[in-house]
Amino acid sequence: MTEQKAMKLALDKVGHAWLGRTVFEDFDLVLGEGEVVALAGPSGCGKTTILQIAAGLVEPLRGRVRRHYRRHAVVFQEPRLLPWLTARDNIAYGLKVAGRGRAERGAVAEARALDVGLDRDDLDKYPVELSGGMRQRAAVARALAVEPDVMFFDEPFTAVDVGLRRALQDLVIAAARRARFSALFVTHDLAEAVRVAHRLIVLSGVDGRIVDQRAIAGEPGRRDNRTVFDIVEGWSADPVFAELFDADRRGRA
Amino acid sequence: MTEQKAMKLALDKVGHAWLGRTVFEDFDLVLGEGEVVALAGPSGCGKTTILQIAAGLVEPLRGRVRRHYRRHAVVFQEPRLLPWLTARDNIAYGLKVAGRGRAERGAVAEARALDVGLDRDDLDKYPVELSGGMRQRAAVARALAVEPDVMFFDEPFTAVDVGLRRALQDLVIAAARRARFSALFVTHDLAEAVRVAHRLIVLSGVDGRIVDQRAIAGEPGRRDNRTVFDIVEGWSADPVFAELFDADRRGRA
Amino acid sequence: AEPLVLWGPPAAPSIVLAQAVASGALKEVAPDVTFKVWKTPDEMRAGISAGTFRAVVVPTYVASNLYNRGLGVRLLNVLTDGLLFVVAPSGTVKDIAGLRGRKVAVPFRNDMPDFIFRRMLASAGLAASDIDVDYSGTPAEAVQLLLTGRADAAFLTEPLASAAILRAATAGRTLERAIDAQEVWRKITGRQAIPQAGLAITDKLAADIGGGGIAALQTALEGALGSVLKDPATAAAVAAPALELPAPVIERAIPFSSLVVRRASAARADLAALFDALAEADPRIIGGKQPDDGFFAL
Amino acid sequence: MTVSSPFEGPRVGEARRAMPAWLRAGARACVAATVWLGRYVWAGWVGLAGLFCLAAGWQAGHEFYGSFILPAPLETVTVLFGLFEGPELAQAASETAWRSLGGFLLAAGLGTLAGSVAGYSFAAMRIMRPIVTVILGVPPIAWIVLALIWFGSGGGSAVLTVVLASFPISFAGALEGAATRDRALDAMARSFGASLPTRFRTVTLPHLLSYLFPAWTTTAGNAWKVTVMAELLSNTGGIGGQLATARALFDIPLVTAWILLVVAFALITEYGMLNPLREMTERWRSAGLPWGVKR
Amino acid sequence: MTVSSPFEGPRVGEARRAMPAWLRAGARACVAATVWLGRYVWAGWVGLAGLFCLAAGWQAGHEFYGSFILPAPLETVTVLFGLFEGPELAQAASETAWRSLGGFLLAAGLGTLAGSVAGYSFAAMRIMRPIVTVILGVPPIAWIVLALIWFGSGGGSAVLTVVLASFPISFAGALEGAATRDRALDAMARSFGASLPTRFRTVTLPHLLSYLFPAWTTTAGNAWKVTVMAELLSNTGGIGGQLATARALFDIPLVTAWILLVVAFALITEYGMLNPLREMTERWRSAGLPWGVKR
Ligand SMILES: Nc1ncnc2c1ncn2[C@@H]1O[C@H](COP(=O)(O)OP(=O)(O)OP(=O)(O)O)[C@@H](O)[C@H]1O
Ligand SMILES: Nc1ncnc2c1ncn2[C@@H]1O[C@H](COP(=O)(O)OP(=O)(O)OP(=O)(O)O)[C@@H](O)[C@H]1O
Ligand SMILES: [Mg+2]
Ligand SMILES: [Mg+2]
Repeated sequence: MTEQKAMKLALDKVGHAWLGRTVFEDFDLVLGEGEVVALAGPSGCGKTTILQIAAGLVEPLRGRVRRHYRRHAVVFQEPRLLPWLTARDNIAYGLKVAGRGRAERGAVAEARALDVGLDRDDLDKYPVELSGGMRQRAAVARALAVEPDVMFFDEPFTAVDVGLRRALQDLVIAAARRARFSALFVTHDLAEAVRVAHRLIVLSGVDGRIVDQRAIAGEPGRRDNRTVFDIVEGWSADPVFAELFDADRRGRA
Repeated sequence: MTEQKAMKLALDKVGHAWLGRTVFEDFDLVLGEGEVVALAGPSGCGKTTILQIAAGLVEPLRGRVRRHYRRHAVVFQEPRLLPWLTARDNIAYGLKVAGRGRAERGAVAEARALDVGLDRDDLDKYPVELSGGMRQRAAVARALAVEPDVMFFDEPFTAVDVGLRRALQDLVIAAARRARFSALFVTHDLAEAVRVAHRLIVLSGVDGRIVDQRAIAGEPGRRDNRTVFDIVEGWSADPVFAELFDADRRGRA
Repeated sequence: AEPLVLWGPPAAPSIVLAQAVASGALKEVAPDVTFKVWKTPDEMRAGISAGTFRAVVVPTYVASNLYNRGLGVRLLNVLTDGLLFVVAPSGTVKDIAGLRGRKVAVPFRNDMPDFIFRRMLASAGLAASDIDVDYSGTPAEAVQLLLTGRADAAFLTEPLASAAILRAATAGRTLERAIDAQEVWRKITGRQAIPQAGLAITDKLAADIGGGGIAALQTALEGALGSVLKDPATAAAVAAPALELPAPVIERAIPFSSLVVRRASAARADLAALFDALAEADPRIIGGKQPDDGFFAL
Repeated sequence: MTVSSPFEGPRVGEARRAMPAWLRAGARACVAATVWLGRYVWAGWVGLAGLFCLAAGWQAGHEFYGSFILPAPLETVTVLFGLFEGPELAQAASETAWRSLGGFLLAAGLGTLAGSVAGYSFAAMRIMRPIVTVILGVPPIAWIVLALIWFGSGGGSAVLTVVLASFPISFAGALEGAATRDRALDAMARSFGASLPTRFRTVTLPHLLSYLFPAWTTTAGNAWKVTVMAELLSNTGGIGGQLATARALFDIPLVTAWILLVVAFALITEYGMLNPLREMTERWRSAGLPWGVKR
Repeated sequence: MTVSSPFEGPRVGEARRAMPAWLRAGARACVAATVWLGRYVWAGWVGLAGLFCLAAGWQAGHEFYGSFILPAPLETVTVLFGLFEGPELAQAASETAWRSLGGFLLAAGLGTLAGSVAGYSFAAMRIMRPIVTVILGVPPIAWIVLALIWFGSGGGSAVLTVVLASFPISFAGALEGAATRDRALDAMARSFGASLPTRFRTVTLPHLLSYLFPAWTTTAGNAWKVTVMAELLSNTGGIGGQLATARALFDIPLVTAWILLVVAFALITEYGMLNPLREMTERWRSAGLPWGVKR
């Protein structure tokens, strides 16, 4: 499902260091059309940095990023809502930047808000008045609203409950299939990765190298709970994932 | 395990409304010594509000809160680190407020930082320089550092990877057993609730009522992965949890 | 008796006071007499209200104004018969009519010099629109404009006029006192003098030193005037530190300052003429009406 | 934002349904404006209490020092009302008003602009800050002659004085505000492809406003005072000129009346113009507070 | 924070081991201070460039208007150096310095205090804001006579002028800063049982500083100017008195030299005192920027 599709985004030998401390080096990634790639790895290994480089928000120190798409959207690890706009206006922010009309913005924002489980009442609230999960959902809705070709998700569903989480995962899968958007999906939850992604990349927390890269059997959204659990449980024995499953074996600097 | 122990915290018929919109009413909770109570419920149902009322940060509109302990600590849903302090000073913040000496603060902060998997290098970083998971861990370390009698956790481990999450859950269980602290543990992850808690309270997203309240078989930390999964899978058929597992069945205002 | 401070503005009449203090002739009035300079009307107002200014050189119309307001201030004497001049580059202006079409800096809007200036214009048949009067700024700015040729003339008091002329000389330009306002005044009103400033005393001082003290003060000042006029150079040297002006400027200013020490009652007719002229422009400047007999302390 | 007004019973609702949409919207806006105005004026009472405290102190000072130093408030107000009958007031006030308005707009505009640029660019900041310090530190007598040469005895020199005195305040505020903008939100906006102007407008500006408002309010209050003082010192008419005349006449109640007028103008500028603007743009800040945003 | 200095080879490290601990710490602090100073002065070059642009403009103005309106920079500096030989400079400068320092400290202190209180309490804000507007809006001539009566011809009236002119700036800044504090962080501190003063110190103050610094720098720059102008107007000595004398003599280069001195003082106050303080307390802001915090 990967290589035969048109390439949307490619990272070539990308490396980055924060204030002289190298996070990762020689990172390669190709994102095909309609492909969802999950990026997993222990906390602090550089997932967010890679995602921000891919989205053009951070200049990589080494390497090159190639993009073949019109529009992307990012769901950040924190909601990053504008505190002076209501939830509605926050969701419509991307559309406003794109210069869409007022009426259209309102309609689209409302539709996306319903998709992520916010009700109309909540749309008039300011971010401080929203619960943690509502903020995260508003951020997801804001990204979906612009109908991007490539989506970058940075642990988007951490603050929502199981049921909603599944619903949102299904939403992403459906949207990806319908709008044929590609996505880079950072998550530390392997079950989530297995549920939504075509392919999984696992980073090491020690040196930021790619520990493993594997296609996930089956189609996103077609795997049931038991399957997902079995895949993840199966992996937990795999030495490749040792670092991810066992905090004590992790190298400490 | 609940009623025979000394009462640490009790909420009596507590109710709250934000700007006239009722979130929940008649909420009762008793937290015994050394007891960990998990609070689950769909996003936006009022978990954070209850936790803040219990911690004395929000005045409840109705009802009464009784506290029988010296010190508590809160892990908020967002890290809430002070941006002008390094991770070390942030972790030591509670100790500084308590008036501890400089040397002691440094030593304790470092020990707690190691517990939550931060290395010495990270301690000199400012919050903006930390990854999302690191920030959350620093917030957990800050709360643990003051050695409280009661802990309030608001979805504390959402941003960390599976391995670290288990390690942190074990840390909380061990600390609770060792220091005999009680905890109110808000989470939307039932597996996490099953792993760390003695008792689970499930709130409804429709009217904020307690849908169900049940003791969890076995001892926290003694349940293995398979058991946990089976318990959770078993629950998913239970109508009580329907709201939590199925976003579509949720009442929308 | 208490020590006495004589207050005066940094202007020509104060020279006589400084000389009197330095000569020691005021021993009979008070044991310890000093001279100090006031620079702003606010200082003077505060001093008189607070009772720290008991003998102060002020413009005569100010004394009348304060007297009419019931502040217990009376005029002892007149110290100058006028020290106003139109200063212009040499040979450019001969008389008032010569100001037609020129730009004149008058840094005292709605104050006595301004009223006298307007009166002079009117007497020469000039309307306000015939010349370009620039009221902006303080005397310092007026001189700066004059010296750099941005104004054709300036209406100044001594010793400012002398200072400006001296300053121009060092810059290689020659200014002169083109019009003597006193002379013009004589022609217009027939009065001999513009009794511009005098020494005012408070009732409290008058009560303290008594009639004898007042007379002694007047006598001492008359004596000092004699030595000032006789030897301007020495007087200038004496007054220079207190006035914070260079001695040569003061020396040059003395002959043009019409210094006198006339009892107030002796100058009553001149004062009345001046007050009338001012009141015609704005009666409030003298406090609404001609001061009555009580105004004249001596 | 919907307005829930206390006058809005179910009957009114029905009656409304019969109105055309624009009328309904208009009525709604009217009610909203009335409610807002009522609340604003109501809040003003507390402020008036503070002002009356000041007036009491003034009266006490008058009783101690007498009319020649400090005329009584009542006397002053009487004189002021007397002024309203003559033509000088309207003329002097409008002259001064234009000057201080011009000075304020120039100072606030230039200061905000230059400060924002400096807040975005470190190089600009390093070059501009010392220059602004110099502008701030030079006493007016240094350039008043130049101003008189350039502008003659028109209002130009007063306007220049206001600009030079007030510009640095807005500059410093805007600089600090732009420099402390939230870079995480900026990155978010960038991820949606927002251009620099858009980002400035939507991300930096709302944050900047909290730095600009204190700067603007001080600038506005200052502008009146500085204009009047500049007029007074450079003899260029306006209220300052009237003050100079009144001072030359030692008519202290008149002096005080003019000053009272200046203070009244300063209060009107702040509470009639700047404060409503601030209330409008900073409403979101009261979200999350116990009493919340009045919708 | 550890200091990594370029002079720190392994040999030095060994030599150090022999030193007593306090000496080692001292040496380390010395190196750190030198490095910091070097960097600070280096950054100053850019600022100097800006100042020299101003000086060039000044020279151009001189060439156009001549010495009597605007003396040349060089001439002015020569006169200024001449002044350093006489006794007036030291005396006048120290007089003015004490007044403006006193005025600045009072204004900044009172303003910050009152502003913070108003920022915490809505009632206090509603009462105090109009009063501060009035204080800001009253021209100095209104109370200069009172000040002269209270303080005589000492520096008191100049200090009062500075306080009344500058206090509202700090007040407005502190008010806005305290009102916009992060309430989420405040709740965090409360959850650890932090008292109000502790919360103010650790949560509000670091945020407040970004509002106070622009206010303080404008206040400081202003203080010198206002002191000098007040001295000039109330005839109370200091640099203002010297200026008045120089003006009476039409010694324009001398006037300009004194003004240059005032400006130099303003620059020194800002870059010698306030800026280092700001750099120290606001270092954390450069964390997360591409060049990061210099540790
Ligand atoms: N400060 C506030 N002002 C107004 N409404 C608020 C405020 N805080 C919370 N609410 C509202 O109260 C409800 C409950 O919020 P709460 O934060 O308690 O939810 P939660 O259960 O913690 O959800 P989540 O799992 O998403 O964090 C939400 O509808 C929210 O919009
Ligand atoms: N702006 C920054 N300045 C300095 N160091 C940074 C910065 N951002 C990230 N880092 C460092 O880079 C490393 C990787 O951070 P990153 O945010 O990419 O981790 P992550 O994989 O997203 O972790 P998490 O799962 O916890 O979010 C961390 O050690 C972090 O401290
Ligand atoms: Mg991350
Ligand atoms: Mg919550």
